[in-house]
Amino acid sequence: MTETARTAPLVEMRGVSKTFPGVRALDDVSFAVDAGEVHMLLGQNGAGKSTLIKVLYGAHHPDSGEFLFSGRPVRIHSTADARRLGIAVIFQEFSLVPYLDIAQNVFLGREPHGRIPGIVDATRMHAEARRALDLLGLDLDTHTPVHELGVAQQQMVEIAKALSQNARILVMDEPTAALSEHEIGRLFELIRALKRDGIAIIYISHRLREVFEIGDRITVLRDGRKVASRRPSDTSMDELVTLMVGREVDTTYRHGFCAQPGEVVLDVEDLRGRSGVRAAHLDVRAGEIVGLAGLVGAGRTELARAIFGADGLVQGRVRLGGRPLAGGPSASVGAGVGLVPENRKDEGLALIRSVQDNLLVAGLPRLFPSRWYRFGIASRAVAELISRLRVVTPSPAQPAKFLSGGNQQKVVIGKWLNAGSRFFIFDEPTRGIDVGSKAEIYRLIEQLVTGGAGVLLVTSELPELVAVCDRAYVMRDKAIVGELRRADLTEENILRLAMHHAGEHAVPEAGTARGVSR
Amino acid sequence: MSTAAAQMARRRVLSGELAGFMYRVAGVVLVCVGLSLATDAFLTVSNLLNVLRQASLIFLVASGVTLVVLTAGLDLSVGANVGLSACLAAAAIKSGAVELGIVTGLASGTGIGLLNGLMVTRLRVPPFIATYGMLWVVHGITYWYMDGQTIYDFPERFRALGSGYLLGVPIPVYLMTACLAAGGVFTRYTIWGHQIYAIGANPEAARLSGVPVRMRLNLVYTLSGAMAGLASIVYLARLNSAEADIGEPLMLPAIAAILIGGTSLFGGIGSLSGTLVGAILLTLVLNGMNLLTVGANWQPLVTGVIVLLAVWIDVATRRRAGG
Amino acid sequence: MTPKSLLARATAVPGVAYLLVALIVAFSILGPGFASAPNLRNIGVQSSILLLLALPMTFIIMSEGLDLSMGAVLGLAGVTLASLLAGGVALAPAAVAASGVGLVFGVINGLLVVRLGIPPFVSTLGTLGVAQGAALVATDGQSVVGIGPTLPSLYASAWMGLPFSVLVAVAVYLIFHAVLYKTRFGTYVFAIGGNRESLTLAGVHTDLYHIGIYALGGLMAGVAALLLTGRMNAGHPTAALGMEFDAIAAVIVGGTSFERGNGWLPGTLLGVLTVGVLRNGLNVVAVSSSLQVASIGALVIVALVIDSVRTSWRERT
Amino acid sequence: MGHGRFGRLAFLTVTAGVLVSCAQARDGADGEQIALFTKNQTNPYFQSIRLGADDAARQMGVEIVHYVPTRPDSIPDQMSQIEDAIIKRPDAVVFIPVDFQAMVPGVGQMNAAGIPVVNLTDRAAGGDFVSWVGCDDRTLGLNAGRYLLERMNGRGNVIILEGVGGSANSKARVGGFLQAIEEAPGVTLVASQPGNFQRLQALQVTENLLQAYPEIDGVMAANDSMALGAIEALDAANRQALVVGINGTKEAVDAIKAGKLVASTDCNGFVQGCIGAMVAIRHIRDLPVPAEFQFPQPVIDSTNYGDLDLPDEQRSCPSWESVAGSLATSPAGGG
Repeated sequence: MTETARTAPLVEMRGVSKTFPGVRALDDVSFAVDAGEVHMLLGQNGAGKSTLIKVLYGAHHPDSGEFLFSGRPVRIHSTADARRLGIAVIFQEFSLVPYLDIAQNVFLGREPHGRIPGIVDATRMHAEARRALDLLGLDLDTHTPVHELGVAQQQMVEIAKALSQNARILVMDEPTAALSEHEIGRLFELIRALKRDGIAIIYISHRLREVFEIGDRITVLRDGRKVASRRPSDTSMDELVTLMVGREVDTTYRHGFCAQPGEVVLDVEDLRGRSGVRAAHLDVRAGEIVGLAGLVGAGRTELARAIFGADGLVQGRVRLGGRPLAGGPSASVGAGVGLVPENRKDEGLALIRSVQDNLLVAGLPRLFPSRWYRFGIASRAVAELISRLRVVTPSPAQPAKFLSGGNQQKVVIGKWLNAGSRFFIFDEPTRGIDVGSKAEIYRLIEQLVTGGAGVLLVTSELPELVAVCDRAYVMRDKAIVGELRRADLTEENILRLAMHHAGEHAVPEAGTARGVSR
Repeated sequence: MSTAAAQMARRRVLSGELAGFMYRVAGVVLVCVGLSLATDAFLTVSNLLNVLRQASLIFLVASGVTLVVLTAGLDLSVGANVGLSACLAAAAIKSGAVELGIVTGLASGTGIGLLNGLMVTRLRVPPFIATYGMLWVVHGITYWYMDGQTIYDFPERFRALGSGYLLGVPIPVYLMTACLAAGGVFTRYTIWGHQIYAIGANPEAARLSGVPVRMRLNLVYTLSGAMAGLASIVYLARLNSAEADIGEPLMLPAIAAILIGGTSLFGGIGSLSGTLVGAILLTLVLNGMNLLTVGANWQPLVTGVIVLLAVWIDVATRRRAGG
Repeated sequence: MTPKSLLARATAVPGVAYLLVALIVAFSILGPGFASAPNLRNIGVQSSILLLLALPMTFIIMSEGLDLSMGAVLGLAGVTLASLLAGGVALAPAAVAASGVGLVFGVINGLLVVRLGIPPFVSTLGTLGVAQGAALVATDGQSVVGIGPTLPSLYASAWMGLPFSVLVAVAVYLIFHAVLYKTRFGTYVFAIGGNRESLTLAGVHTDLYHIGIYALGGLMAGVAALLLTGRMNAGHPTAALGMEFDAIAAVIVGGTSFERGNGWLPGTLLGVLTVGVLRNGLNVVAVSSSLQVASIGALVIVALVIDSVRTSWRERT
Repeated sequence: MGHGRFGRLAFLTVTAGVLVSCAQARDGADGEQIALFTKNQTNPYFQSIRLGADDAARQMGVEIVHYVPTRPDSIPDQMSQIEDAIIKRPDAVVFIPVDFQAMVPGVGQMNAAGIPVVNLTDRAAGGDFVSWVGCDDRTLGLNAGRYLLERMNGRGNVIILEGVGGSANSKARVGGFLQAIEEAPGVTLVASQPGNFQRLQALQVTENLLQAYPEIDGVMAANDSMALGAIEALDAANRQALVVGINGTKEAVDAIKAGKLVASTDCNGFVQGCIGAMVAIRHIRDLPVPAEFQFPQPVIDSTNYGDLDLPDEQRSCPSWESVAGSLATSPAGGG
C-alpha cells in the first residue's frame, strides 16, 4: 500500500450531505480511497455508512457535495453511472434472486448477449460465472438456483457477483457476517490480491479484529458526520469503539462467570432432528451461558431449532426442568423456552407491527390469563420492558421496521422476558449489530443468567463466545463432537474440534436458505 | 435510523393509517354530497336506511372474509357458501321449523368454513386455490341439491329477519351493527385478535413466538364460513326464496369492499370498520346509479372506476405517509 | 433452462402431472371415443384459448401479481375485432386493432400496479369493470355478427391435421418458453418477483419491465380474442368473463407460486391440459352437469394436495 | 415411499372415474339416444324443459343425455359441449343456444357431423334445423305489458326490470314491454334498470327506485324471479304496485294465487320440453314433423292458472296428436 497511496485518490467524495425527511443522514462528509487501498468504514447502525455507499453507488442523490474520480469531477446520477465508473458493491442485505441460478444472479442486469440484444448468451454467461467462482475457490455448479444454497454460499455468490464486474472500486458491506473462519480467510487472501492489482476497496464491518487485519485506513462516522480518520498503526480498538459510540463503552461482555451452576434447566438425550442434526447429550444449568460453536453449516441453527421444537424431532428427548417438551413452539413457549432466531427480520419480528405488539406477542396468554386484552396492563408491561431493555423508540406504537438492528434485537429479547421464559436460545444475537448495542445485548444475557435462567448461545463470533460462555459444545457435520469447559475454552480448541479436515466441511450443505430476503 | 428519523417516520405512519381511513370516509361523504345534489330522492331517511340495509348484506359476507385476509389468506368460496347454506336452510324451514332452518344454515356455513381452514392448515393448500376449489365443489353440490328448483315462501316471523323493521330501522342493520361490534371486540380486545394480526404480519415469526398458528387459521376460516351462514339466513329471509345461483354475485363485491376498506391482501393491516366503509361505498354507487337511472351497460364501468379511485386515494395517502 | 436444472425440476414435477396421466387413463377406459383423434383435437381446441391467457398469467403471478381483467378485456377486444370486420375492415388491421385494445388495458393495469401502487387484485378488478362496461356500452350487450368469411375460414383451417387454434397455442407457448428462459426479459420476470430491489440496484429499469409483464397479459387477451371470435363467428361482450380464474387455477396447479418469483412454465401447460382433459372427459363420459362443476373444484384441490404431500415428504428426508 | 403415495393417488383417481361412470351408466341403455342442450342449471324454466323432455323420452323409450354449461349461459362451455357431444354421436340433438348468434358455428358443426338438430325456445340466427319449437320472447313481453297496462287502466308510472345485458331473451322481452308502453299514451316509463334475471338484484334495484319515485304503479319484469324480487321490495316498503313477470314458473303461479303477482306470460317450458324431444324422436323414426311449433303466449292470471298449478314432477306430456292439433289451430305469435 506504499507507492499507490501517494498518488491522487482513485475516488473522492467532498462535502457530501444527504437529508431524508426528518433526518440528516449525511452531513458534509468527505471521503477518499486510493487505488490498492483497503479503507475501513466504521460506525454504528444509522451512522450513515450505508447511505454514503448508496450515494456513491448512485442509488441516492446527495443534496450537496461533489465526486472526483482520479482527480476529475464526475456526476453519478444512477447505479448505471456508478457501474460505468467501475464501482461495484457487495450489499449486506442479500441482493440475490432465489429462483435464478448462480450465473444468472452473478450477471443480473449485465447478461452477455449475442447478435440479438434481448437474448442471453447462456454458454458465455456460465463460463464467466465459473471463472468468478473459481477466484473464490467455490466449487458450485453455476446452474444451481440460489434458493438451494446455504447462507454462507449465498454470501460468496454475492461477492462473486461484485468481483465479476471487474470493478476498480469495490465496496464490501459486512461481507463476512455470514462466513465461517475458513471462508473469511479465503476472502482476505482475495482482498490482498485485489490490492496488489490496484483495486480500491471500501470495507464496512462491525468486527474490529478485521479492521486491524486488513485495513489500511479507517474512517469513523457517527450520526452522519465524519468524526475521525486513522491508520491502524496509530489507533486502538478501545479508541475506535469510543469514536463510534461517542462515549466510553465497556467491551468486557461478561463480568462474573457462573461460580456453581444451579440445577439442570434443559437436558437433551440422543436427539435426532428432521434436518438430520444429532445430539448425543446436551444440558444447560441455571445460571449458565452455554455456547454452541461450529463452522457455518455445522448444524448449530438446526440443533437450536430442533431443541425449540420448531422443526420436529425424528427421535430423542428434550426436557425442560425435568418435564419433557413436546408439541412444537407453542408448547415450548408455554413451558418457558425462548428462541432469539438467527434471522431477525424473517423469523423474529413482525416488521409492520408496532414495538408493543412485537413485545407482547409471545406472552399474550401469560399476560392476559382471561384471554381479554387489557390495554392498561399491556401498555404498563410494554413501558416496563422498554425501559428495562433501553429500547430506543419514539413510542410503543412505532412499527418495528423503523428500529435499528440493535433495538430490534432488544425487542425480540423483550418478547421472551414478557413470555416469562426460563431458558433462552440465542442464535447469532449480535449479527449485524454495532459494538454499542453488542455490549448491551450481552449485558442483558448476563442479567438473564444471574436471574437464574439458562442460556444456549449460538454464535460464529468466536472471540465473543470465548469471552461470554461458561461452557461450550462444538458441532461438526450436524453432530456435537465435543464439550469445552471454561478452563479450556479457547478459539484454538474450538477450531480444532470444529475444523478437523475443514476443507470439506467449511462449505455447508444446501438447505438452510434463510439468507435470501424478499 | 436515528431517533429523530424514527419519530418522523412514526408520525407519518400513524397519520397515514388514520388519514387512509379518514380519506375513505371523506370519499363516502363526497359521494353522498354529490348524490344529494344530483337527486333529492337520495338524502332521505328511508333511502339512507335502505342503503344501510343493502350494505349490511355485503358487510355480513365481507366481515368474516376480512378476518381471513388479515391473516394474509383469502376466501373465494363465501359466495358459493352463502348459496348452499341458504338452500339447505330453506329446505329445513320447509320441512317445518324455522329454528331448524336457521341452525342448518349456520351449521353448513360454518362447516364449509372449517373445511377451508383444514385444507389450508392440514393439507397446506394455498388459500386462493383451496377456497377457489371449494367454490366449485360447493356450487356443484348446490346445483345437484336444488336441481333447478326454487324453494320459496317462508313464515312471516322468519322473513322479518331480512325485511322487518325494529324502531323504524331494518333488522339486518342491527345484525350488521352487532357483528361489527363483536368483530371489533374480537380483533381488538382479545388476545386471539392480536394473534391473528401477528400471523398476518409474519406467520413464521408468530409460530416461533408460540402462537398456535394452525388453530387460529382454522378459527378465522371457520368464522368466515359462519358469517357466510348468517348472511345466508338474512338473504333467505330478505328474498323469501332460494335458488341455486343465489350466492354467485356476492364474492367479488365482498372482496372489493374489504380492499376498498384498506385491508391489505398481504395481511396484518386492516380493520372491520374499514370493510364497513367499503361496503357502504359500493352500495352507495349502485344506489346512486339506480336513482339516476344510469343505463344498465354503463353500470359495471362506473363501479370499476369508483373502486379504482377509492383504493388509489387510500394508497396515495399511505404512500405520502411513507407507511 | 438448462438440461440439468430441467432435470432438477423434473424430479419436482407438480402433482398435476400425475393427475393428468390418471385422468387420461381413466377416461380412455370409461369414455368410448375419448382417445379418438377427433376428440383429442377437441381437447386441443378447447384448451388453446385458456392457454393463451394462462401463459402471461404465469409471468404476472411470478411477479407477485394477478390479472382479473383478462376475461373482460378479451370480450372487449373480441367485439372490437368483430365490429371492425363487420365494418369491412381487412382481417390484419382489425386483428392489430383488437390486440391493441388488449395491449392498452394491459399497460393501464401495469401503470395502476407499478406506478400508482394499487394492489394488483384491486387494479385489475377495476379494469375488469371498465372493460366489461365498455364492451356492453359499445354493443348494447348483443353479439356482433356478420364478420365475413375470412376469420372463420382461417379459424377452420388446419395444417397436418392440427387446427388453427392449436397451432397458434403451440407457437405462443414456444415463444413464451423462449422468452422466459432465454431472454433478459424472462430473467427479470424471475427477478421482479424474487428480489425487485436487487434488479433496480443492478441498474435495470424495473418499472418498465414490470409494466411490460402486464402489457403482455393484455396483449395475449387480444390475441385470444382472435381465436374466440373465430370460434363463435361473432364477437360477444361477456363471453369470456371468469376465464381468468380458470387461468389462475391452471397456473397455480402447474406449480407456480405467488411468492418469490417461483414459476415453471411447462407446469402451466400441464395445468391447462388437465383442466381441458377433465372438462372434455366428463362430457364424453356424460357425467351429470352438477357433478362436472364439483369435480373441477376437486381437481384443483387434489392437485395441490399431492404437491403439499410431496413437499412434506421431501422435507422429511 | 413417496411414489407409493402417487400410485395410491392415481389409483384413487381411476376408481373415482369408475364410480363416475357407474353413476351415469344407470341410464346407459342401448338404442336411440337424443341430447338436450339447455342454458344453465339455475333457472327453473330450463328445469321444466328438461323434465318435459325426460318425460317424453321415457314415454317413447329413448335415452336422453343433458348438456348444461358449468358456468351459467357460458358460450365457450356450450361450444365445447357441442364438440364433445358430436364425439358421442347422438341420433338427434334438441338445442337451446345460450346465445342465438354466437352459437351458430356450433350448430354448423352438428350439421357437418350429420346430426339432426331441433332448435328449442330461442330461435338461432343460423344453421339447419329439423324444426323450431318455441315462442316469441317479444310477444311474451308485449302480452305481459299490455295486460299490465290494461289493469292500470292505461294510466300511471311503470318501471322495467331488465335481464342479463347481452341476453337475447331480455332484449326481446324488454322490447315487447316498450312497445306496449308506447301503445298506452297515459303511461310513463320512469326507469328501466338491470336485474340480471336475479332476484336479489331486482329486489335491491326496486328498493332503490322506490326511493327515487314516490309514485310507481306498475312493474314489468323480464322474468318471474325478478318480478317476485320486486314484490318483496314493495311489501317491505308498504308500497302498492301491480307486477307482471314472464315464464309462468310454479312459484309465480302461487304468487298469482296469493294475489301478489297480477300475471305472468308463459311458453309452458314443460310442454316445450316434451314437444322438442318428441319432434327429435319422430324425426329419427322418420315420422312427419312440422317445420315450426309456435307456442301461444297466454297471459296467466288468477282466472286461468289451473293447468300450471302442478309441480313439474307430477305433470306428464300431452299426446303428440292433441298438442299438434291444438297448435295447428293456434294463431302463430298469437295474443
